[in-house]
Amino acid sequence: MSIDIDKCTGCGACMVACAVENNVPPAPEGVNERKGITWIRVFRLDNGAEGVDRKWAFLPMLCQQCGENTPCVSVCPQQAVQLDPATGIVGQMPERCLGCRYCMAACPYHARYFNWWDPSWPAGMEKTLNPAVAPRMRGVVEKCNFCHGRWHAAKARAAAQGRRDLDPADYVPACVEACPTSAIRFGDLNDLENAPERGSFRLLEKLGTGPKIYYQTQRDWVREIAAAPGGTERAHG
Amino acid sequence: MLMFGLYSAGLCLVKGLNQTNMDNRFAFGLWIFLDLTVIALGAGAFFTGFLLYILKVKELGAVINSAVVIGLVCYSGAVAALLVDVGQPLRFWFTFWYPNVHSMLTEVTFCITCYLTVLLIEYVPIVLRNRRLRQVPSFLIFEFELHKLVYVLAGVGTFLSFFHQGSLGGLFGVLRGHPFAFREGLAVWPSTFFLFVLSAAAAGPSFILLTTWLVSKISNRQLVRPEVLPLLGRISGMLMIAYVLAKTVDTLIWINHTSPGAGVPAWQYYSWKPFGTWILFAEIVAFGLIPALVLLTPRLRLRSNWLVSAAALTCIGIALNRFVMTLQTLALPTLSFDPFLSYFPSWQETGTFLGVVGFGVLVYSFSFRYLNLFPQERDLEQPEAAPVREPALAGRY
Amino acid sequence: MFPWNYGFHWGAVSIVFLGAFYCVLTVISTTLILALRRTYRSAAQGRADRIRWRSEFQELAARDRLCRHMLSGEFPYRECRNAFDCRRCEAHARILEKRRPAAVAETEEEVFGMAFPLDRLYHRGHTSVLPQPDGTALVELDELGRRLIGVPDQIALPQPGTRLRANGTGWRIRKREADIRVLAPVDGEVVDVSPARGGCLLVRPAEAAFDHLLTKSEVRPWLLREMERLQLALTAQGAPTLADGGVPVDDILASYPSADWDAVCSRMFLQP
Amino acid sequence: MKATRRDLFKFAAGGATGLLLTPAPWRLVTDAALWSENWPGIPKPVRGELRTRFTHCALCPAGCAVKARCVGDQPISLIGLPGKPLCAFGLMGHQLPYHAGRVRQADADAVRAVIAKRAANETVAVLDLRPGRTASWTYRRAMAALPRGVYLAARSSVPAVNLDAVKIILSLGVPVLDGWGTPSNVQQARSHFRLIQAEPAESRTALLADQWLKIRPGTELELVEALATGRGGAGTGLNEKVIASVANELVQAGALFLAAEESPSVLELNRKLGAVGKTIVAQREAPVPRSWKPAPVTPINSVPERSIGVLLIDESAADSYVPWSKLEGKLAPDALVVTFASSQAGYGRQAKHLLPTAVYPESTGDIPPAIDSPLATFRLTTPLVAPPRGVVNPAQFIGGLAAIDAADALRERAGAIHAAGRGSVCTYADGRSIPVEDIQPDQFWKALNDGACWIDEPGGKLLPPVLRASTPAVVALNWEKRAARGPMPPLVSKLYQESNLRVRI
Amino acid sequence: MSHRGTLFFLAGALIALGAGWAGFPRVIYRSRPQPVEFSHKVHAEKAGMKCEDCHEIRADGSFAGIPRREKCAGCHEAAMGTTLAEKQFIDGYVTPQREVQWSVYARQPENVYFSHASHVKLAHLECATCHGDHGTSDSLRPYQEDRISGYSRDIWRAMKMNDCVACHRSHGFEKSCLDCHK
Repeated sequence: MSIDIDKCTGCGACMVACAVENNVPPAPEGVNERKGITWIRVFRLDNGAEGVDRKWAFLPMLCQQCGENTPCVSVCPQQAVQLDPATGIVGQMPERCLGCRYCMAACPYHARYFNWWDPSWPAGMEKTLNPAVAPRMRGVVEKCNFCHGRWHAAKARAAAQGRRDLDPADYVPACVEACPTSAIRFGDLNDLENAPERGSFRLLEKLGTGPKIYYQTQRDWVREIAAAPGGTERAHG
Repeated sequence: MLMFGLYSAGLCLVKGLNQTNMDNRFAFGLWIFLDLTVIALGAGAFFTGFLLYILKVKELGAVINSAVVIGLVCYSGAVAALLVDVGQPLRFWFTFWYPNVHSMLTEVTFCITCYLTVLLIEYVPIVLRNRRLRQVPSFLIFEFELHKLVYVLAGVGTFLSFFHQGSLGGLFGVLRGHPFAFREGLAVWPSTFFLFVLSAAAAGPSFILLTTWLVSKISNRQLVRPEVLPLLGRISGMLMIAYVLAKTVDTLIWINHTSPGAGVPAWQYYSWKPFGTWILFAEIVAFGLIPALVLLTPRLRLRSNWLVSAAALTCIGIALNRFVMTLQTLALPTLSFDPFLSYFPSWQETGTFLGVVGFGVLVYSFSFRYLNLFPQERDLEQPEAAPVREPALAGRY
Repeated sequence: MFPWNYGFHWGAVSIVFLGAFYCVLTVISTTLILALRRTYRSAAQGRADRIRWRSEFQELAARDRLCRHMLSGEFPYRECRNAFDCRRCEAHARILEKRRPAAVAETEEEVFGMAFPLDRLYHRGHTSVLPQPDGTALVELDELGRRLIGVPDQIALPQPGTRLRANGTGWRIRKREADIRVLAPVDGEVVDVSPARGGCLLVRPAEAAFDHLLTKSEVRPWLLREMERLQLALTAQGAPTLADGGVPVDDILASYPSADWDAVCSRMFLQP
Repeated sequence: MKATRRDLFKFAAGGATGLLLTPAPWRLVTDAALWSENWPGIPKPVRGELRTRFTHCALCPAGCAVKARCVGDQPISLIGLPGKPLCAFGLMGHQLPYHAGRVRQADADAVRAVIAKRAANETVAVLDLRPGRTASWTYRRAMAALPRGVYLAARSSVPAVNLDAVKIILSLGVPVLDGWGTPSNVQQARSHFRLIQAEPAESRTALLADQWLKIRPGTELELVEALATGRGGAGTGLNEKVIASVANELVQAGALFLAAEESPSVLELNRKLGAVGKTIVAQREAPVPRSWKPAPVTPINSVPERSIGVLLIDESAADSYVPWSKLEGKLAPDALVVTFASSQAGYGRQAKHLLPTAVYPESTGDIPPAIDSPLATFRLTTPLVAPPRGVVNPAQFIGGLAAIDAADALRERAGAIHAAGRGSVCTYADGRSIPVEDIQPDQFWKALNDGACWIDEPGGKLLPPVLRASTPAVVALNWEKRAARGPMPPLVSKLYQESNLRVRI
Repeated sequence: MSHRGTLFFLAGALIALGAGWAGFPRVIYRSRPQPVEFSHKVHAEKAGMKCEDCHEIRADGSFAGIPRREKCAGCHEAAMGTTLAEKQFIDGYVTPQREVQWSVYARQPENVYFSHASHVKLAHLECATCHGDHGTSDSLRPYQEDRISGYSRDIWRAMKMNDCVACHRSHGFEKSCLDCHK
């Protein structure tokens, strides 16, 4: 997946589409951004300037599906997290999760979220849940899995037509589909045409976690901030 | 206190962890920090056992019972807190059934569970020594026989403790995502593994020293021979100095090599108030070197107030280290644009912890009341009465 | 955890890890089982009494474990290593050889106005043994013991025919909250019993070796010692020191209603 | 033989051992864990056949095409068409009916009776918050039929903006990038127009704009004057150079110029810059049946004070609001205010009666052409979910007051469009576009209902709008405005509560 | 004495065993009969239908599961046979247009994803491989539900996770949890 920060207007469509697709419940009373569940979250960067020179950029942040010594996989005490060798997706098994939150401590991107509350929907709204994704229970960790429900559906559709393998068109995550500016693009990194174009960078590359999300920007200040390591910038997101 | 603790714990279990002030960034909060500390302090049990039964340091026989009880208290408390801390306590057995052997946490879980069992077994003879229970012959014999085998348990305990104390350190050493905590090390174990073992071993005796001193102050009885406490102090001191040295070396390596390697210059961590470099200083010098030196200076060691305060400093130092490892690690931002967060435990968290402490105190004081924690105590009652002289004319009438 | 569990991989790490885990488990469980088996065995062999005495002897305060020969001044300081069973103590044997027979055979020792006739032997648990001409021996509380207890509330005497073991339980006496096990001074078989004078037994000793009991000249120093201990025990109870001159009245207990008698008696009858 | 305590122990021990050899304890442990999987209260999503249905989003005048993924008849997610994405709200639209604050019950008949009684000899006014719909026509017809009926539109007729022609936009606080117009169009056009945002506050449009003129609050018009005349403008807090350069730019590129509120001077400047007729063009409406006799659109200002006896407010689809203060003066002392809304959020606070209406996607209706479509369009929003019992259809209710049956109004109008024979209908299911004359009226009607849009043919030159003394207000519903009004889909919490992407209202 | 001990021990053990093996299942499982007396056998043999005639796989690859009323009504608008069961079915459901509340033996937990399409169309598995002789059974046995976990007791023979895994392993299809979990 690659994300063009310059195209992102921070409209939040991806966050909403994600929540709708993956049956993430709306916030209970008293939730703040520190306890909320947003598999994809748009962070706001600004160039720190004051007045009319002030500029914003928006950086959608989701699970980076780290490919090399994935932090969360090795720490989970009960194999609730694993890196799918076939798809390269880091999978989280809520029904196996103990809720020790060690993986959250391990994740440098804070892309994992804990169900602090019992999941609850306003009366009647549970009718709108997506049957392709199981709602999580309280006390477990969850995270983006590139809309695995859609992956399943695509597989099933292909199978119904007797195909084993998928076309790129068969399967895109909800956020990609929803992005109005098509800032988020999605494809198999192994295909040549999806090779990350030059000038694109990954977050916290130096940690050696091999994230699979590539970011692009033409603006230097954005690149400086986004590529920089921890805590060099004042925060806005 | 216990009631309040139970109530808060109940809240957390029934309503879920939203009762706490932990959040997605502060996945670990007060509980984990205190678990780490408590377990480090409880290390006295294994280390004293090790010295007494394996290295045959007889003098420690005076405190071993107390040490075991402390260990038991600390560990059971820690486990209790953990059960509240996890989101799905009903699934605790998953860790055993489907262990991920690469995770430090698995190691911790396994070891702590085993070690708790060991402690319980070690606790049994102490209980059975109670005069009433001893009237039952089978208990008596069992205690006797078990006590003959206790060195085996001590050995196992040492083994287990070594590993779980270490793994507790490893927990944070392996966090590649947090350059602040990440360390390289030997084989699968990051350096924090060994640091934790050392520090725990160092803190344990100090804590026993403290408790013994405290108990004898409270009950104002003399519980152990005067030379025992300084001995503990000395042991603690030696380990402490070793720890401080190791820690210093490790820190230097980390500042100059590991952390930059992860793309973060080390000064950055300390640019966030209130966690300035003072915390590093405090950890290594104020609460590390100084008490160590005090404990190693015979003259000071023999003065009880120096001894005790040094021991206290040591314990605080270890606590501080655990604090840095858990909370500061999580507080520091990793992404450039995420904020430095601070966290303050909610009353439910505090309550639960207080409950655990209350439970600990309760168990300990019961043991102290009904069991013979300090075998030397009997010998140490000084006869105030002058030796009886036979009256000259005794028996004339 | 087991190879057949889902998600188990035969990796080196898992083998080492789980291997270690199972070793630990086995060690712990074997230890337990061992302890239990031994317990069962010893219980079957009825070694309870001996074990009890052993462990209790260890529990005694150091100064209650002093060797008789220290009392009688042969050693400056010496703790008994044989649980007051001098029969297999070579030091004792040696000393006996050295010791010249007592010059004058007093017939009666009187300490603090308590009569300790020397025709009999004394056990440190405050029992006396009077060998009878017919080879049996009369076992009863000594004067101090009697005065300590005074009039017992209740006495549990063994059935005739019971085998006694030296330092094992002779008989039990209840007095107020105190439940006293009077230690048997000798090995042997109970022939006859009577509740008189705090209980006394007629015992046919296993062998006529009474070396382990105190005799003649040892009695006085021992008693002085005992008085000291009594004093100590009482002061530990916050009771005033013994009545003037320290002459113990009959039924000492009655004169110290406040004292925790259980503690005192257990102290004096060597049961920590 | 009597059992001693010892025996009991043995018995218990035996029991324990035996129990361990049965499935019972293990089953229980496992079940406990499984139970935590479907904890009570965790809903089970309904399974069923997946279907795709099309409709139009009625949440704002953009009226984007919506592709709904449904399980059985229940929509589980909404998405735009390829290249025509939805905004965050559109994506959540299917959750609106479940908003907690929704009003569901009211005694419509009683209200009807009361109104009918007063309508005989008092002025009845309808305030339409989204003019240009078929429903609006119904209101006008009804008002025409009533003895003293007045039709008030929340805004005077909107011109269309021809975004393709736009080279530069100077916006006076209009959230151009934040909810204005049709998202997809704006996004496409964004590549070829330059945006200058004149706004006192740090809005996201301001911060995403190419240039931001941070003017003092309330000095928009002064800025306009300055730009028009080239003099003054000191009050805006900008220095002359900036103003001059901007004015210069505007003159260079014959530009579209937007204003936040109606004002003659803005219109004047637009005229001067040649925007009118080129980028600001007349809004065209789809044909209506000749038989419809509408009442005129009365500007609110021209309504005499304290004259309205019965005020009916259609809030069921609200674009632009009229400040209550403005309305209050027009009401007679004992005026009866009835609002048709789904929640108390809007005029419900002031109204005497609130008649619950269906909300998107339960409602049926059409959506007036978007501000950025110079061509006339006709698009239906058809219910994806059946509306709950007890909701009132404002058009039919108000029509009913004047004995006008508005139930088939949409169909009649579709007929009229078909009769006119212009334009083509493009169906979303297959993405085909067929000229109207090639299909039968009922096919046309069916197509419209199954998700299709009628677009007038781009015939002729774009006419300059017939404008009164002012450039009309720009219809812009940015997030904050919207949140301040009607109910929001619950999941909005993701945007402002569980992250700080948006400021909380 | 020790004999007595053992005696008691054994007694305890036996009772516990009895309770655990015989009593416990009765307690833990709630059993309820299916709403309609249905015979796969009859449909398969008399009517000569195949599984997929009723349980079809939709175009999008999803599985229709147990047919809904109108599908049954397609044949059973009026009684075809003389059986009481059919009559009850028609009177009770077809005529009043009520849906039948079947309890599905094979209903997997919510977090399980299973695609009939890929197993049937790609892997060419027989229905019987997983569903056993359900397709030829003459009557529907009562549905047993676990009181605590709320799951069906016997998801036939080969539909526990371990069974799936075993098969997947043997065919080298075992990649990650997410393959079968959602």
